[in-house]
Amino acid sequence: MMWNMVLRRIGVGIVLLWVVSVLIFALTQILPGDAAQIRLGQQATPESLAALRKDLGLDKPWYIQYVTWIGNLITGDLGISNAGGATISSLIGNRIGNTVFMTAIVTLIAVPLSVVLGLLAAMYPGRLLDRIITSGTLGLIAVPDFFVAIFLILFLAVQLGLVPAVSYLSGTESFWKSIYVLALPIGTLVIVVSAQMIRMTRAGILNVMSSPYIEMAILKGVPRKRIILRHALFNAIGPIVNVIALNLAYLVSGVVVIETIFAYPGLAKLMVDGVQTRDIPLVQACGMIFCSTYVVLILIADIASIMSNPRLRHPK
Amino acid sequence: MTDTSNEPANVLEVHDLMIEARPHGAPPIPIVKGVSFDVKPGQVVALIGESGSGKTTISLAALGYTKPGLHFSGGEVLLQGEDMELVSDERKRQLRGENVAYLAQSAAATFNPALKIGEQVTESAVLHGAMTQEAATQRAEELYRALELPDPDRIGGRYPHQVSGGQLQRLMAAMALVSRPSLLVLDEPTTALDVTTQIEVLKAFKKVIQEEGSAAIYVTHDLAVVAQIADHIVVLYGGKVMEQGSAEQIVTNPQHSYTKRLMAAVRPSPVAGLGDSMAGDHLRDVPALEVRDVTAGYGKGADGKPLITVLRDVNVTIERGHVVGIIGESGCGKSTLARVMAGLLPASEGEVLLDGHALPPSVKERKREDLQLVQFVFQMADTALNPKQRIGDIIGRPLQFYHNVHGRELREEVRRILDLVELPAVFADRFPAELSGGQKQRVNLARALAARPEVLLCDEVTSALDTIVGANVIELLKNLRDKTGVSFVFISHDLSTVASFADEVVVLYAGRVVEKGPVDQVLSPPFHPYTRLLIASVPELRVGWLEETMQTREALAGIARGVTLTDVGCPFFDRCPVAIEGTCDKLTPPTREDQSGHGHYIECHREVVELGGAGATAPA
Amino acid sequence: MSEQDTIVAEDAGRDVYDELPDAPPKSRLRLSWVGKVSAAVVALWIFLALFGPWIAPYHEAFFIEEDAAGNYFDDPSFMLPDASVSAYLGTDYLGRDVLSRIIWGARTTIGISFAATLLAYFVGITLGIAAAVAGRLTDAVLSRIVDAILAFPNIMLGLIIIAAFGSSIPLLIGLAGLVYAASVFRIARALGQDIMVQDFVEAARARGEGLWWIITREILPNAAMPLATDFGLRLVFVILFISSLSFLGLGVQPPISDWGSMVRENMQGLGNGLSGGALASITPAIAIATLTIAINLIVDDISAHAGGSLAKKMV
Amino acid sequence: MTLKRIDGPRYEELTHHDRDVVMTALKSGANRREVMGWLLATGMTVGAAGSIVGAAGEALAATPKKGGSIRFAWDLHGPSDTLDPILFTSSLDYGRGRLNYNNLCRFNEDLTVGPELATEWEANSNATEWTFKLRKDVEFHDGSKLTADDVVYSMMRHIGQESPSKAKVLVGTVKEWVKDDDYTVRAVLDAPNAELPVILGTFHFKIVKNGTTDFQNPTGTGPYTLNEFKPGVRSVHTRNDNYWNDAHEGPYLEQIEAFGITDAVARVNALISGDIHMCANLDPKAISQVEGAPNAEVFAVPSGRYPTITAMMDKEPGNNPDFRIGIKHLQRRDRVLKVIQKGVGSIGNDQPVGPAYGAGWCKEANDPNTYPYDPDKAKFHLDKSGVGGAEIHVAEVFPGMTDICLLLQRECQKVGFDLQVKKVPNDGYWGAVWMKQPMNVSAWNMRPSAHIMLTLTNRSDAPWNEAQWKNERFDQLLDMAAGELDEAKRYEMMCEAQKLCATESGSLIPTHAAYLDAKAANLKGFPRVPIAAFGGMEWPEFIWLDT
Repeated sequence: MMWNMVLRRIGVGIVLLWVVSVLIFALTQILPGDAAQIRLGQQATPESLAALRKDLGLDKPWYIQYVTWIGNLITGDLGISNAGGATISSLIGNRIGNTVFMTAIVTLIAVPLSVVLGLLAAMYPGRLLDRIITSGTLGLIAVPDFFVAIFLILFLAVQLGLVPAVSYLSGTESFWKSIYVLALPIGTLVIVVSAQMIRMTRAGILNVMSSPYIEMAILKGVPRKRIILRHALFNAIGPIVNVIALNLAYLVSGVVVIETIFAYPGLAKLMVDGVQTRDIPLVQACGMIFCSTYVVLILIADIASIMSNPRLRHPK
Repeated sequence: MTDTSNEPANVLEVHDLMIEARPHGAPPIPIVKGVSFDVKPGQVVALIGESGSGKTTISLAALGYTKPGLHFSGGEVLLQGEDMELVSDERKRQLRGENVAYLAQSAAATFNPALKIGEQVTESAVLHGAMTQEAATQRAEELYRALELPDPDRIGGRYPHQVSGGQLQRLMAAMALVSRPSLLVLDEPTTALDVTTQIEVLKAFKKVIQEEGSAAIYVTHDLAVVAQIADHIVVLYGGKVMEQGSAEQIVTNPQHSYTKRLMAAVRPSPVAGLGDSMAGDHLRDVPALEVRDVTAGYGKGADGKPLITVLRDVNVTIERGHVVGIIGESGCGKSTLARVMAGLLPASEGEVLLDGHALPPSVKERKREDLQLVQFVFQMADTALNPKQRIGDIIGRPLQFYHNVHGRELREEVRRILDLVELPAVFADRFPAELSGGQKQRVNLARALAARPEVLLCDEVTSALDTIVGANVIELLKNLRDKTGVSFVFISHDLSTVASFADEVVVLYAGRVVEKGPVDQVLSPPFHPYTRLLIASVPELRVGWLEETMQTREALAGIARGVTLTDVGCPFFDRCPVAIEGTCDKLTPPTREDQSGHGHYIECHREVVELGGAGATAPA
Repeated sequence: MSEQDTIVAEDAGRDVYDELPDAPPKSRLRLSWVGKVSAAVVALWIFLALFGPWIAPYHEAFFIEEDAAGNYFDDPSFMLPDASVSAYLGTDYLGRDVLSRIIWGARTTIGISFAATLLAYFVGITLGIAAAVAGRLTDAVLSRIVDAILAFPNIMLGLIIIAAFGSSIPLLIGLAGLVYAASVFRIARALGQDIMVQDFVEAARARGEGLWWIITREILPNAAMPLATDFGLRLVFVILFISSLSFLGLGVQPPISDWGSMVRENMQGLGNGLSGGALASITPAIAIATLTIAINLIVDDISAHAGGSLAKKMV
Repeated sequence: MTLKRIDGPRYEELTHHDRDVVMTALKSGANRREVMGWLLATGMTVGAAGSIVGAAGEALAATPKKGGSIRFAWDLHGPSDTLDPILFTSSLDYGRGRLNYNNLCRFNEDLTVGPELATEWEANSNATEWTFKLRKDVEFHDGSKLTADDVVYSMMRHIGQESPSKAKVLVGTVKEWVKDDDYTVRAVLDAPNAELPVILGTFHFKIVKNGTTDFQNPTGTGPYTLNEFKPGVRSVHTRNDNYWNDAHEGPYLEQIEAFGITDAVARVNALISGDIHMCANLDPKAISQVEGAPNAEVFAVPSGRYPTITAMMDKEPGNNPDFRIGIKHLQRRDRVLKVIQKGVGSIGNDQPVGPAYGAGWCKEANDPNTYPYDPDKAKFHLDKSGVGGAEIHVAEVFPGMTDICLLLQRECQKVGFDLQVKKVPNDGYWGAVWMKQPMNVSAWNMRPSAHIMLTLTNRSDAPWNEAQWKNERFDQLLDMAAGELDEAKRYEMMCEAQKLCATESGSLIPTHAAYLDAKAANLKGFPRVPIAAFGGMEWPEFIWLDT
């Protein structure tokens, strides 16, 4: 039963990826102007445009372009950038490590932090600690992330000079030095994603907390800590894992603003640049990476919550 | 009224307890208004009353606990001399589970689905340092044995969803007893169970309580159950004690008029001749509704058959103006049968005939006139009434829909119908949430009646109601039958109710009809072994019934195992005391008619004589 | 059996003991003081959104150029608050009155996000309920499309669509509406599925009611409250989404003011310090924060009634 | 001495040439008082002159030192970053090109060209053939010697139908490049072009190694060798110790890292917090922040660069003379300069040539009274024009471009004229909007001469005649000036042309801007060539870090 469900989810995930590929391709087709136009800019002449278009294969019909693209994609060939002539894999290769590193560090900090704070808040609902945590996270959710980022830069980097204002890594830094250099974007992202995860953890736990078995645990004289950690958390794992997955997907694809402000060369900014230069192969590749990340993460979250459900793990 | 006896030896003393609800920003509402009673060591005190009487609230006070939104506002609750309202959190936690333990109504909801049973059972004892994990596990296994749970060595390693409801209820008893509390609080622990299961659980509880020597508070609205288990009874109404005394005295000689009324509402045991049966009367050429060879279930298999079959080869005939009772335990398919009749669940085989013509299986394909003639009354009025619609609209809709009644005429008609179900006309402007359970059930009925049906399908309409309220609804149904002449399909798990209302009875077991016939015939020999078990399991309102019944072989047979629908053989085979090995498990039993000529059929391999009948005819 | 005496209470006679109500009547929704303050804040912003243009000292596009005496300012940008020219919060990077732009911006910010959220609700609920009541194929197709939209990073979708059609207020509304319709779809579908199996819907089906009646009369009224609680949160997300677009220069058209754009365009003021125009960036950020926090607090306040109170009983 | 006055003159804001004059005077032993005297004679205040002499003295005391590494941050970067000179798009590409390669000729601060890889050049009599003598003993970073083959290869990449060169137009008349011997190359032209060396000094005409096709890791002759290049991420350049230029000690720095910080606020903050040393394209709003920081300073080079709003004269409403006059009268040029450009730059008069062109600039053509701010006149003309309203399509092609339009919109509103401002994304702007929408915006960098500037943007047949202004007399004047050798007469002609442009064209040019950048205070030695940011990107071999 459980494995059936898992396999079904994976099947749905694959269908979803196909739908996504169609959507991405369709969206990139509606972009006005083409790479040739953008690349030549103010200096474009009709001849140079035509030459460049032919060069980039932009003169072929859309369905040929789709089939070619999806075929290449399946064989792992991401194509050549329309804008600079570099291979997409090299462009992405330059950045994917950065994105993965940042995502990993932020996750390692934010997830335990959020779960612990969320649990603490749920453990003492309505008390001072809970109020501080809930109002604090609320305040942070409510402010645009770029404001948080600039504020941190001004305060910690410009005023106090504690950490660098740009996240410039040469690639030769030691691990701890890298963390130091990336302190501000890591901090900003931890703040942004934790706020959400804390609230969702708390809400998830409190949701479970209205169950009769929690009341039973209270009546059995089970202490607060154990009620939360043993009785409630186990049953709230599904929604918590889900929100973690969503936030991870956001860290991979949605941090354009942060990458822009800290000049951190990650995938999200690459995608934005791709759109602005009408570098269709690049946009498509980034889109597929982002969407697959989402699909895979949600899949993992789904499977995790299936696994955490004893009803499915141990059928009658 | 105060309890003057105040020996320190009491396990629990409740003095002038007051509890109130404090809604957000509104004046407090008193819920418990000065209640006093004592529980002596080894004594079982029953708190009895209808919903809203405050009985659960009072029982929880023994643990120093109030439901969210409720607060102690006066009096004291002394558990072995310690005031549960005043002790520190630390001490309260210590006392809960160790000195006082709680058993809730629904074990299925109170067991944490994510944790193994063993952990939950031993948790309290181990946490409080009363015993080591090993000792607690061992103690739990002893209790499993004492509670006659199957596979006691390994049941602790299972998850709650892997065991049956009756077993869970007993496991919860083990959970409460594991650290040998001096007081047990049992909150309607058998209400959600089938009668055959209930008797098992009651038996187990009683035995264990006696063996352990602990005192108990037993909360219920069912006097018959109370009579079996309680030493002392406290009758509650509206948060006050109406009467308290020994079980014997309250049952045999109630003093307070409320207690008397409560006693009067208790349904007598199901025996022949209770109802005003109309067998044979009203017979016309064509039955109002007929179910022929219906097989139905859920999910869609590859061959067009359902994945899970719930009903198999069911035949039921509802004559005009008759009340047909359908009885069986939960999961036997009785609600499914009603849904097939209504077209909510299309039968995969067989057909449903209305006035002699076959109806399309699905509600979507049925004509509006056909739908109008067969109305469904759902079990839970709470969920069957749209909480966002006014009563007037709920009742008025069928009138609009089927009969195109509008405006003033509609309002008049709604009033008439409200009157028919004995509700004041002002209710038309209220929302369901503003009504009590019984009132909602009346509205539920009124909606069905508004369609002016020929057949009313009533699915467990009294099961969720308290004794008095349920009795009133049955009275109402009888009136309606007499006034309107509609036919009823009355589905219930409660044989007493059926006995007092139905003309004919159909006994379902595991999706098959095992016995059917006029009510008096079904309730008198010959019996299908299952019917016999059912009848024997209904608690009687007298002290000592439980002990007597447990001696009989019917009850011994009743140990609830999983009810499974088998393709071949008799489904009751594994519980049947008269089963024939090699026959009953292999062959589908024949239908036998007893010689009374009233149309009393029994499906069994045993001859009618063997089942207590005077003689038998071969199946047709 | 029992040695206790029988105790009988005063008996008021048989007829008095009517059926008791099931539970104490539910109290009407009441807000805590935090909720009340929040409601007041939201009300204030809505009031400003509706009547701001008649209240604000200046038009949102007005450049303050002269002092009270009529002399030209050398450089009116990033001025400190100056009551003599009715610039109570100072001026922005171009010398426009910050307070007036915040008041006018309330209209744009709240208007766009409100319209977008409404749109998201309309589309999301329609399709979500349709998926819940319709057959498995419709449900599967709709769900996959919605999943695909959800899989798409919001910003990327915004970037491409705005690049394709140019930024305008209707487009922003449509875009945010589309993005959040996907999430509303999931909620509405789940709610719809829950309600579909309720007995009262079953009753309506048994009666032979059509789909339209079942959706509009049975399902929607019961889904309204949970959807309404979600509405507030969704509104907050839309506001933040639009301000992210503003950050990337894809927000509303100048000189229309919206809070996100104001934070962004005056951000240099932050670097210049409080005396150099930080207010011009901080105040719209505060405006966003007050609105979104207030909405969240109201939602919290409402849902505090719904659950979690058991947690307070832990000892 | 011809000391140019600039608003609030400071030593740093003097042109390189003028600084040299002051510097040379001090070096040659003139005392402070004497130099002060000369400065005061130019009309400068005592305070200003004092500060200049003081700063010059300090500058003199510091001599370039070797060592240190810097980071420079551009505003735009992305996956289209390239090291292929013919595809250079952004100033970041230009900068990287200057680090890695050399040109045949290089710009001086006065926009004349001097020798670089070519030591000398000459044209035939009618300028249809140019011969360049190449510097000997120049080595590429990979150790190979520079020869004529490399130059011919590099130059031929700009020629032909198929060439994707972005500077193709500039050398459209060059038919071919011929190798005469190993150190002599010859350009053969279809038509005369007297300014070919100037063109060859611009950004795209870098010399690459013969046969290079992969520009991921190209070799060059430039002052810094390429270590690492990731488009849209960064590049790292280390000092070329084998650099051919013996005229100075440079290059001085160990290593230069180049990358982009798109966000203007973040870029300034990075400079102030010391994470970067060069911050390109300083937002004028940030001037006060940079000035307040002890470790950073503004680096502004006055130039002829300008933003423009164009009403296309072949379309409604630009074809209506009253509309053009009306809208010109609504320009608050002083406010644009003061509020948007924070005073860095000079007031423009709707024609492309500004004071930075020096002798090429016609003062009379810049008479602020041509179309002064005058709402009444504006209203009169706008009413008379019968034009009901107009719409400007604006992209942020120049810092503050949108704001300039907003100021204009506000003035229009005052006289009751409905001017809509429609902001469109930068990407796609040049292809879809510019020279297509009736009113649009653009921005121009400074060109080597007033003549080139005017020819490029206003000649009737110029492909980039954005206003579609067609005036025979103007074209005639340009042609005449090109052949005129008499300075005075030539000035007369150019002046008339500029006046015509100012009064009749559909372009609104409120100001001429400076190249405004910021840098670490201890980073010194920048030349000030006003054709691009950071002194025309001529800095790589000159700058040094004062420790």
